[in-house]
Amino acid sequence: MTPTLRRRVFLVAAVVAGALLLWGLTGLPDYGVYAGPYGDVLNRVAVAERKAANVVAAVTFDYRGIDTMGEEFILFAAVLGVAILLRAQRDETEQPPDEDAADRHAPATSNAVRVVGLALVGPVVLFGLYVVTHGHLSPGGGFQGGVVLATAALLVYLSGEYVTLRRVSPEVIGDLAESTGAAGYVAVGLLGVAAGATFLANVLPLGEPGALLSAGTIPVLNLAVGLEVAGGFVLLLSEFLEQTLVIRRPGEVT
Amino acid sequence: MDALPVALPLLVAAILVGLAPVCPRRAADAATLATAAVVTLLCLALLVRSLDEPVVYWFGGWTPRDGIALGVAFAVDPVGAALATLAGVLATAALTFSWRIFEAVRTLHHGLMLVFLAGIVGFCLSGDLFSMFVFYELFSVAAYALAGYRTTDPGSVRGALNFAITNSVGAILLLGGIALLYGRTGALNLAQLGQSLATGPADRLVVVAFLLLMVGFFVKAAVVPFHFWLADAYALAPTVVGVLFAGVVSELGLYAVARVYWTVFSAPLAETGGLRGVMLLGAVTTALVGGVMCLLQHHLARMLAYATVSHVGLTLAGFALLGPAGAGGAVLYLVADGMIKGSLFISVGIIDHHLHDVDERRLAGRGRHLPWLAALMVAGALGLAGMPPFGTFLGKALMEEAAVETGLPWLIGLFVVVAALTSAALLRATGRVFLGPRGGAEAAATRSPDEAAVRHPHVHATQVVPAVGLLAGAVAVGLAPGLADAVQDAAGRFTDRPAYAAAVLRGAGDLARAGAHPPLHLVGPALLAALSALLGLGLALAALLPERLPPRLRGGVARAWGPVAATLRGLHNGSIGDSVTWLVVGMSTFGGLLVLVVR
Amino acid sequence: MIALEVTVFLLVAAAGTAVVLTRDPLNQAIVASFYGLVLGIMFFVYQAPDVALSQITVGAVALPLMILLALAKVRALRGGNGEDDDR
Amino acid sequence: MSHLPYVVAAWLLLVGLYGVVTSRNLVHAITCLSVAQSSTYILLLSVGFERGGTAPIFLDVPVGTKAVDPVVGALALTDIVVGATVSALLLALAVQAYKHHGSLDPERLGREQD
Repeated sequence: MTPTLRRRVFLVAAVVAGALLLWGLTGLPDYGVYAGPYGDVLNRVAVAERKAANVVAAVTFDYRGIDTMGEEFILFAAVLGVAILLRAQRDETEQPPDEDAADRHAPATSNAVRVVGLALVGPVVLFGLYVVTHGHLSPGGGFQGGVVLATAALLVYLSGEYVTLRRVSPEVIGDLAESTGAAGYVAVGLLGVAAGATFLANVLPLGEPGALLSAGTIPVLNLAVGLEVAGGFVLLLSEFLEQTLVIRRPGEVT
Repeated sequence: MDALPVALPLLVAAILVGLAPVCPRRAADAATLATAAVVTLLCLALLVRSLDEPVVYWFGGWTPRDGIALGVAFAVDPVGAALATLAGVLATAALTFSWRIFEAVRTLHHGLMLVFLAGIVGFCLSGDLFSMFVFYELFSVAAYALAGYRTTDPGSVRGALNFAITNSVGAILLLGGIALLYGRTGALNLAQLGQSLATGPADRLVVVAFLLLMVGFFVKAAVVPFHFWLADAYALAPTVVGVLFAGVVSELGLYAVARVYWTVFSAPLAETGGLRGVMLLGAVTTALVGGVMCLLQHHLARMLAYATVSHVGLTLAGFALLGPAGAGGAVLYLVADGMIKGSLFISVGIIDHHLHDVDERRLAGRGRHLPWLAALMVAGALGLAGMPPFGTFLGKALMEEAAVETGLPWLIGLFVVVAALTSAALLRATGRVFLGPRGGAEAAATRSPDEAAVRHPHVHATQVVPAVGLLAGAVAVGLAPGLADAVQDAAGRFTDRPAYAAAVLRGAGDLARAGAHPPLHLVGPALLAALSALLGLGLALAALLPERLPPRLRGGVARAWGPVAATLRGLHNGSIGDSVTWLVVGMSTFGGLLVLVVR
Repeated sequence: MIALEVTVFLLVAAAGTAVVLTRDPLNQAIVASFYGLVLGIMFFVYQAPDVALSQITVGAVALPLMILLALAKVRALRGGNGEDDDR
Repeated sequence: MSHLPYVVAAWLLLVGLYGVVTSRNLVHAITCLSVAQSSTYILLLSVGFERGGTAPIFLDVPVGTKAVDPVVGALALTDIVVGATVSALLLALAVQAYKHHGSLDPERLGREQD
């Protein structure tokens, strides 16, 4: 189809599809009225049963923990895919980047930016850790905290310490953190089996709601997810960054 | 331990990737292959256990309270377990095939393959609609990456992009359907959803939710016109991946259509006789478009990709009869067909590996020294045609009987024609490559001049064994004693919504055991299969030796065939925008028809 | 429905439309970041702070960042190839 | 008016798809796809919303307080992760496509006919 024809065909079909959608959507209960039993039951029983103040966390990591395992491996697969695509490309085209080349290509950064950036790293890391470890008590958890932690690594880059980051090799660290976190999730699941219950059964002591050490496996799973997500996003960002930096020629502005 | 077929491959994948820098390649290969084999056995064990009653496994021990599912369950019946086993078998075969030649392989690919397999298995076993979505995305994301990683081939990247974008749109619609159902019922468990909807009529919300879910699965199954992404993605993927793509991924879409229809929608939509017609319309279109496109291909893997589309249409026709007999035949057909296509994909992989090409025209006559490979391809083509003793024969016989019982005997004609089309394409290609004269002037020009000097790599036993093994598996499915009865029993339970709901929500295993099934009439279907194969052979010969045809006939065929071929080729242009546009067109058409028939 | 909710819904619809209509990918990444933020606010209105936090970290920060990096990568490639492209 | 969020969700889905279909730049198309994806977050959270309910976090409020559905929150969390990771993978594919074809225009990803 030519672009014009395609646009016309799409618009006609979209009008019909939109009408169908709206027709079906008006069959829903009015906005603001929650009909179903699922959420109500969980809101009633979850805190007592799981000692997790945050019921969303209890659903995510306990009642429907298998979904979250799947979700973590979706991230895992996507990061692997990005790594394979972009690393293969690098092998095809470029000479292996050596330390000198990386030094030369790193962007020049003013001292002020560098200081501000580095000064932010500490608080951002702390905030990320807080979000990861308090997922069962307050909004947040492994995923949100993991992304925050990954941005801390980015701050190190923005402050011009990319060379430092390279020495630590984000790929190796990222791969390791990501796979450890992912394997950790499955391992916690198997813990339930080892204890004679089912996969992903919450077999650790539950404690009291509101305490940092409560809700059994939920904070442990949050840690695993935090590790995986932080590693995964560091990898994602560094794979794209790596590409840009190694290829960029001196003097070019990105 | 029923979570193990999913948990084990994921755990091994994570460990392999973590150890990638220090793990020797052979160890990674061995661990991956062993894991795939163990998953296959675990799924097989589940299949055997589920023959008596469904295996229901509640993660975290959250059994339902008062009919309300708090957690997520694997609800395993023979149909789901059979598909999971098929995926395991194909993965094992594909990894065996790649043992010697996949030199570019890295541990990361192994990780992706295992995640892919785990996603498929989870999708087949899950009894929860949202978990099905998660596993659907899990194997899809792995598949997008696997489809595009062969970075030396530009087409593979384009194919992967189209695959990923179109299928993501499908996933969005699927999730929209889930949200609609959740808003109405407050449930995600299939059995509970079915219970909840059974009390009401098929109102607008039910119809639109059904539409969204079906379109989401039709995209994966590659039902026309949701199929435009498929050929590039399947044909240009590496063999080890293509075996699974062609063998089981489209089948998963069909499985989900059937599973969700029978567990969730069969009660409110039961009164709508028109639904059968609408589904059959899609099935017939898919079967014919796929068959004709298959015949138009010269790229061998692309030919198999369109054979997949065409047979998706056939299988959908079996499900679209909306009865247990048709569903049983469809499931049997789907498993046998998946193994045959997997075997053919491996054969094409061997050709690619050995002769460095997969274009039928350029390959003409270059396979003369490989008669055993020709035999494998011919056997595969006959399997696609539904010849006994392949399992496809038995599956088709069941579907044909169901079609007659449903009062739609003309469907038999469709089966004959489609089987003839796809087998004709394969027989033509086999004849040209393995028996034909070495290519004419045009082919010689495109071939490298020093081709004679190129050393053909050795064909390893590890490449041949899986191709033979898969064909043997397809035969075993056709010959296993008592299998037809077992399939009909399983299909009876697969289509029995109240029994499924009772087993999942109340753990009640009191299944009405189906009585003895009347013996199948096999002579008629065998004659029809022979007719298909003969038609296919005739078409193949006509394509190979056009000069033997009477000139008038040749001219007539060219005049009639040319415009059809040109139009179809033009539509299948690999454009991402077109693919998504057709998706929306298909959705509004299917939706409009649904609105008309559901009254 | 209270005025705040209606305002947020309409803002989300407008911002999402703006993302699509911004044809230049570089500008689009900025608009998308704003859209991610607005969505995050909408999820706070929905009393879903977990989701809002996710949406803001991913939709307003991580995803636009990846888009920018991908574009930078393409630009670097273009410099390397000496080819031009009509964006 | 009582269905406004549903209308917004449907609108965003179709607008996002319109962007994908008409896009002349793969990166643009991928961002449009993420807009279409975001319609599902809105739809999920809308159907679980309860007027007057608090967030389902019972730290400062006692159990039994009217709260919104926690399940849709968990589903939307998963959905967001899925959307972001698919976008990342697509961006990597787009970069790869540029490398092969020297263009991000989906219309110019040449195709060999057979």
